[in-house]
Amino acid sequence: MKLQEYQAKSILKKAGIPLPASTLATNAVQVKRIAAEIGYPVVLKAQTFEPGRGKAGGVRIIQTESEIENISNEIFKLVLNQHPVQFILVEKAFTFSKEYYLAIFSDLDAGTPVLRLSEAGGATYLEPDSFKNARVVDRPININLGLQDYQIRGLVTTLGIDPSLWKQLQLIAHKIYDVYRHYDATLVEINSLVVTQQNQLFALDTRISIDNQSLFRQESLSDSLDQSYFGWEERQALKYDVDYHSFPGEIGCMVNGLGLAYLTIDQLISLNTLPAAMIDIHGGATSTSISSSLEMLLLNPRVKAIIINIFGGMTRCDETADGLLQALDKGFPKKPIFIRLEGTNDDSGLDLLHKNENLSFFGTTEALVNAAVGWLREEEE
Amino acid sequence: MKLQEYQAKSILKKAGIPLPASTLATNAVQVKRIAAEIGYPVVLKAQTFEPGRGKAGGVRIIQTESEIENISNEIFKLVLNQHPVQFILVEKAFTFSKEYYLAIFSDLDAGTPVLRLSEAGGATYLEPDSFKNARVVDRPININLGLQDYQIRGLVTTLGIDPSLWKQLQLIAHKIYDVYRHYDATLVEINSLVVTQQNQLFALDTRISIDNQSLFRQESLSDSLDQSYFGWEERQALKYDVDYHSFPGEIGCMVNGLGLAYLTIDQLISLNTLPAAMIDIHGGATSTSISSSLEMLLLNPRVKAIIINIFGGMTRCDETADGLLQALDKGFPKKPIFIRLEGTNDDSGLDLLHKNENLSFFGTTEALVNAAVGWLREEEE
Amino acid sequence: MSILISAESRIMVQGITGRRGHFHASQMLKSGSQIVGGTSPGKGGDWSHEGRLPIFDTVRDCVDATSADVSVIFVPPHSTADAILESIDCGVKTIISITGSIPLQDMMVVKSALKNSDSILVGPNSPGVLVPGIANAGIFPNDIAFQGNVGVVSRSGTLCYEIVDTLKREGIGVSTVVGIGDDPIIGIDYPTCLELFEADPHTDQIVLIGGPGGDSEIKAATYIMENVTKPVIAYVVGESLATSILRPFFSRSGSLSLDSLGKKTGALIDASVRVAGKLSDIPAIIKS
Amino acid sequence: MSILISAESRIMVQGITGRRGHFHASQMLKSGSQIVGGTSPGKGGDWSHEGRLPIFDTVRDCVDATSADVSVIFVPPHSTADAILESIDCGVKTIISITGSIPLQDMMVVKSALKNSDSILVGPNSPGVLVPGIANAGIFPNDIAFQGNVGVVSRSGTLCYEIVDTLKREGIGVSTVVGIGDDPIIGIDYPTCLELFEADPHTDQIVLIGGPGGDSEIKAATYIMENVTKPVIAYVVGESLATSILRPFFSRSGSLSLDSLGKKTGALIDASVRVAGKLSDIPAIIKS
Repeated sequence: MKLQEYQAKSILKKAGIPLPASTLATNAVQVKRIAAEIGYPVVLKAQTFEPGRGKAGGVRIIQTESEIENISNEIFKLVLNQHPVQFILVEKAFTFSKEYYLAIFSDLDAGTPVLRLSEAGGATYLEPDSFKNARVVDRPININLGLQDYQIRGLVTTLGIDPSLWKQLQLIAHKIYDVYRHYDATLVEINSLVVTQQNQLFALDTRISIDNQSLFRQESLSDSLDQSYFGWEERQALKYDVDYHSFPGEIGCMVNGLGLAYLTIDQLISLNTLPAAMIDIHGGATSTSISSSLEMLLLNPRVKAIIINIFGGMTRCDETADGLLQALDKGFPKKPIFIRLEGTNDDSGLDLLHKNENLSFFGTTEALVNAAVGWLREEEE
Repeated sequence: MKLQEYQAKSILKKAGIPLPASTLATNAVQVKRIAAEIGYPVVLKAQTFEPGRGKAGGVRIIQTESEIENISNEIFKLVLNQHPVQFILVEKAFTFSKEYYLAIFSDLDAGTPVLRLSEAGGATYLEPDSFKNARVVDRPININLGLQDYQIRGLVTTLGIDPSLWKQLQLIAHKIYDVYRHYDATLVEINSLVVTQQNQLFALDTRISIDNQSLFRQESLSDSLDQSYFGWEERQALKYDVDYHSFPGEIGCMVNGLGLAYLTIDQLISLNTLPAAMIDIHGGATSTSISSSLEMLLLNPRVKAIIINIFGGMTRCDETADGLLQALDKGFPKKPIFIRLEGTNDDSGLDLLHKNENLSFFGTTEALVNAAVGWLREEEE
Repeated sequence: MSILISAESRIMVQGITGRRGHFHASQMLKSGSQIVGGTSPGKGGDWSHEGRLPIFDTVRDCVDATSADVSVIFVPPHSTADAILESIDCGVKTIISITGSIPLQDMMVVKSALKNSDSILVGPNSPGVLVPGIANAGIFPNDIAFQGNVGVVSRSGTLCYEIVDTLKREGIGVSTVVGIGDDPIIGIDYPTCLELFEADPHTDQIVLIGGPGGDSEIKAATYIMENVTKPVIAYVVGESLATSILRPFFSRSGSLSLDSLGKKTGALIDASVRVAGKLSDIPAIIKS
Repeated sequence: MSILISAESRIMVQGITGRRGHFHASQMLKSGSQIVGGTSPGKGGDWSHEGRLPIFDTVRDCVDATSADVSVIFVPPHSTADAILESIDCGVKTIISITGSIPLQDMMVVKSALKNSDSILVGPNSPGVLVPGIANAGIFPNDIAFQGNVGVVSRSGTLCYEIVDTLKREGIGVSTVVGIGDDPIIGIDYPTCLELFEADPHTDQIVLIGGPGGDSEIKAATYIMENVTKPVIAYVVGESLATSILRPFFSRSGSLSLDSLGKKTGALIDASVRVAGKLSDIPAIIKS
């Protein structure tokens, strides 16, 4: 889960990292008042999860009060990838002599945190290309030992950073590592870390992502999970702990496990067809989450046919059948359902379902997908 | 460094460990007022570092207001090992059904923290005998992994503690481990941890010791270092980072290193003589700390003769000589000084000292100590 | 005859009284696996499964009493790292975490602890290790496979079932099926499994199932090129030509990921691995 | 010929521009030790000791440039653990911490890290390792000893000097002198040193100097009984009969400690170690 810029900054500020003064605003009048408090020049920053904020005109430097309301209103009118801008962060504008990039991120292949320092100020770990042509130094961290001073020294000496900045940089590195650990982050990024004319380090921009699997123990962050930002299906998916993906096709899919999801999509694509939605109920789903998942597909007007592809290990086929019947009994729109149900307790699961007229049964993924696509083709003709 | 009971309790309270209400008092009137606030019965506890507080009458349960002032005054009149009682902790008295001992302590031989749970409520790690006849379970903790839940489960199941108490005990164990780590403790002890009639765990008494070598980074504790409790020599020793020990003899000793301290004492004892004081200046001492150490011996009225036994490795003999001359030039009382100065830069050190008339020089520890004791014997006759 | 577990393995279940742990312990018993007991803190001393399996409070107690050397973990995600560390501390040789979705930093702690131990972790988010006729140490559907000489290793659990089921339909038996798990940070990886299969006299061919995300299939390809002499057949799901069409639609909150087109199949082909275009092509390649 | 360091050892100094590090690096140079460089973060690229020793910012840089395999540490106590961890991370084989009084929990972290490495730590609070004529990797006074066949191991630094000085006066040479350090938590212990001396062809007899506190001398006695064939002579300071007189006077703030009377000498005598009543008795026992 990515945090909004203002959320990330509030966490880093609490951790004692030097940041420019900033306050969140929801309308142009607020923006003007805050700018007056902070003092010009200020930077207005649209708060959004969408990429391309800068190019779209969502980040503007304002020198004088005269232009601020107009520009604020321009920013509030921006719609990025269908999401309107709701908040602007008003921030003190800074002049600086040099900028660096400093981050802790999770290296999933190695299974360790990594400390990165680079001369590519403003880059982001999420876009590897942004480090092109800049010197980058990484240090893996043994999570059981924690970040050590000598590792930070290794970075600053390799990049030839002036010794007068080491102590500050060391302190900031330890603090972002503490934030990384404390908040179960996968990324804590300062981009960029700037050197002011007074030889002070300041964190100009920041980015924090949190491990979704750890949210249960990050109570202080649960409010940050900005659900208003998601559609109904995405909120349902979060609620029932399933994975939901929306695509521009007409067949809704429900599978158990990422592998089956890919396999089903691969088979659809080999027939030049896209799914409308892909729901992964994961291993060991309960009948409630299965029922809710089918409900999402039945209620989705774009979905004309439904593929259910379950190979149960921990997912019990009798429980799956039970969940499916719960949704089917609710009187939602009827749609043809192509189902493959195999694995743990499949006999009793199939017994439960066999009388339902909307369902047709298949033995393999290939047969299942072929039949669904075949039906769709006939409908279209 | 041991903390006083009230200091330890304030740390544990801040860490969220359930403790009976308590407040510190410096006179009988305060005691009475606090007791009224807390509600009877209360326990009055003399605050002292000395052992034998209970036997001396320093811990008293008070049932009613009528007796509290008299008993408070009795406690304030106590003198334990020459230290008068200055503070009383007034604490809510508790009834409980069962008591346990729970602690984290440093196992120096193994080089790990250890979690201990025992049925010997009220025991202390500092007195191994106090665990006799009680079941004790220890678990070494890998400090780089930290305390794990399964280790706590291992303790509670081995002692057969009721599962309804596990969650509370787990939480308290994690919290005292956090205190142990955060404050660089060598011991965090809850003795005893009691089970109330409501099946709640409470920490009735506690003991915390801090690693002296870590005090430099424990700023919040530096006030706790109750210097009023120490004599002038002990405070000087803390200031100049030397080790000071007082004994009932008449020869003051200054050595570099624990080994030489023992060797010198052994040799004195073999001649049926005790030192008056033993100052270990450690390796690499500066001339200032050497000068201050000699000053302590010159000013100590019990010291009739001085032994200086230096075998310099990191301690440079020229620097030692320099420090000694600084003290000798200050016009303090003159005393015969028996010195052995060998090792790094001994030639230049001896050159500096050779003209001083108070000094006589020796080549070995044995010769040095023998001469000093011989002189003392002659004086006494 | 098999890798990771054998006929001598003594299998325990951590979380044996939970809904899933209890059910799958029954399934394992049905499959004839040698289950020796399980843990459920607070219920030590009781028996489960009609008195067939003793319950212990701790892994230490269970190992001491039963000499268990394989543990299958069904405890909830928030206490899985603790359960793994407990088994490592007790010297359990093969630790299989069925539970997935474990906090990433918990897994980093576990990985670091594993390095300094003799234990092997399979998973998390693994379907287990299956040696047909010997043991189903996990959640494989029963009777999904029969004994043979093909070793299977897969990140995805459901694809594990798919391929083994497909092989069975085509009359191909398997030596061992290992689901290494599809969580972002896992224990045993492809190279170690390949090393074990290479050394196993009852494995003649190896099937490797991959998927998008991470670079573990690339590492596998490198390892195969340098160390594996037995024929390897691979199938990488989600890497079909047209997958790139889907890129713009991938959700913020979901866990689907995408690779550069053909990156992994390309590396495997370079390592002389025969790559199946479809999962259902694998039996024919094995027989060829 | 020696243990822990040899004529091939390439010695570096961590903290080479500090007051103590600089002085003792000079002393080491005078003694003919093969010093190859040192570290002082921020001064990398400079030279010290009249241009004889290159300075580096990090141990990694120093090891890469000089192939140093022994490091002698003189940095302040608060950064010593970091310095040791840095050397472990760079694969330095023998790490000697002259600095003492290191926070106890820092040393616990270091001990745990050492277990998972191939490095050996001598100290903290060690006088170093002395191989007369070859290297003085530490702070031993120069010319304190000459080459011979007696190995010396001691917790106390000053007693190390005392005994080696005494041996020299009596014409006895030493193979290696190891000060294992007198901090509460240390790296290499008596048993490991004894094992190395036992295996060293140039060591014929071993002198072990002990003191009060801890139980390391007891462990040494057990190890000697089971593993050491060479004659061992021991002296345990502070364990004379009358020491018990002193018990009531020991200070709260100081670090003197007391053992039960004769506990350690008793254990050593049981292990057939010849125990000297006085330090000055040792040469006669060696010669007997």
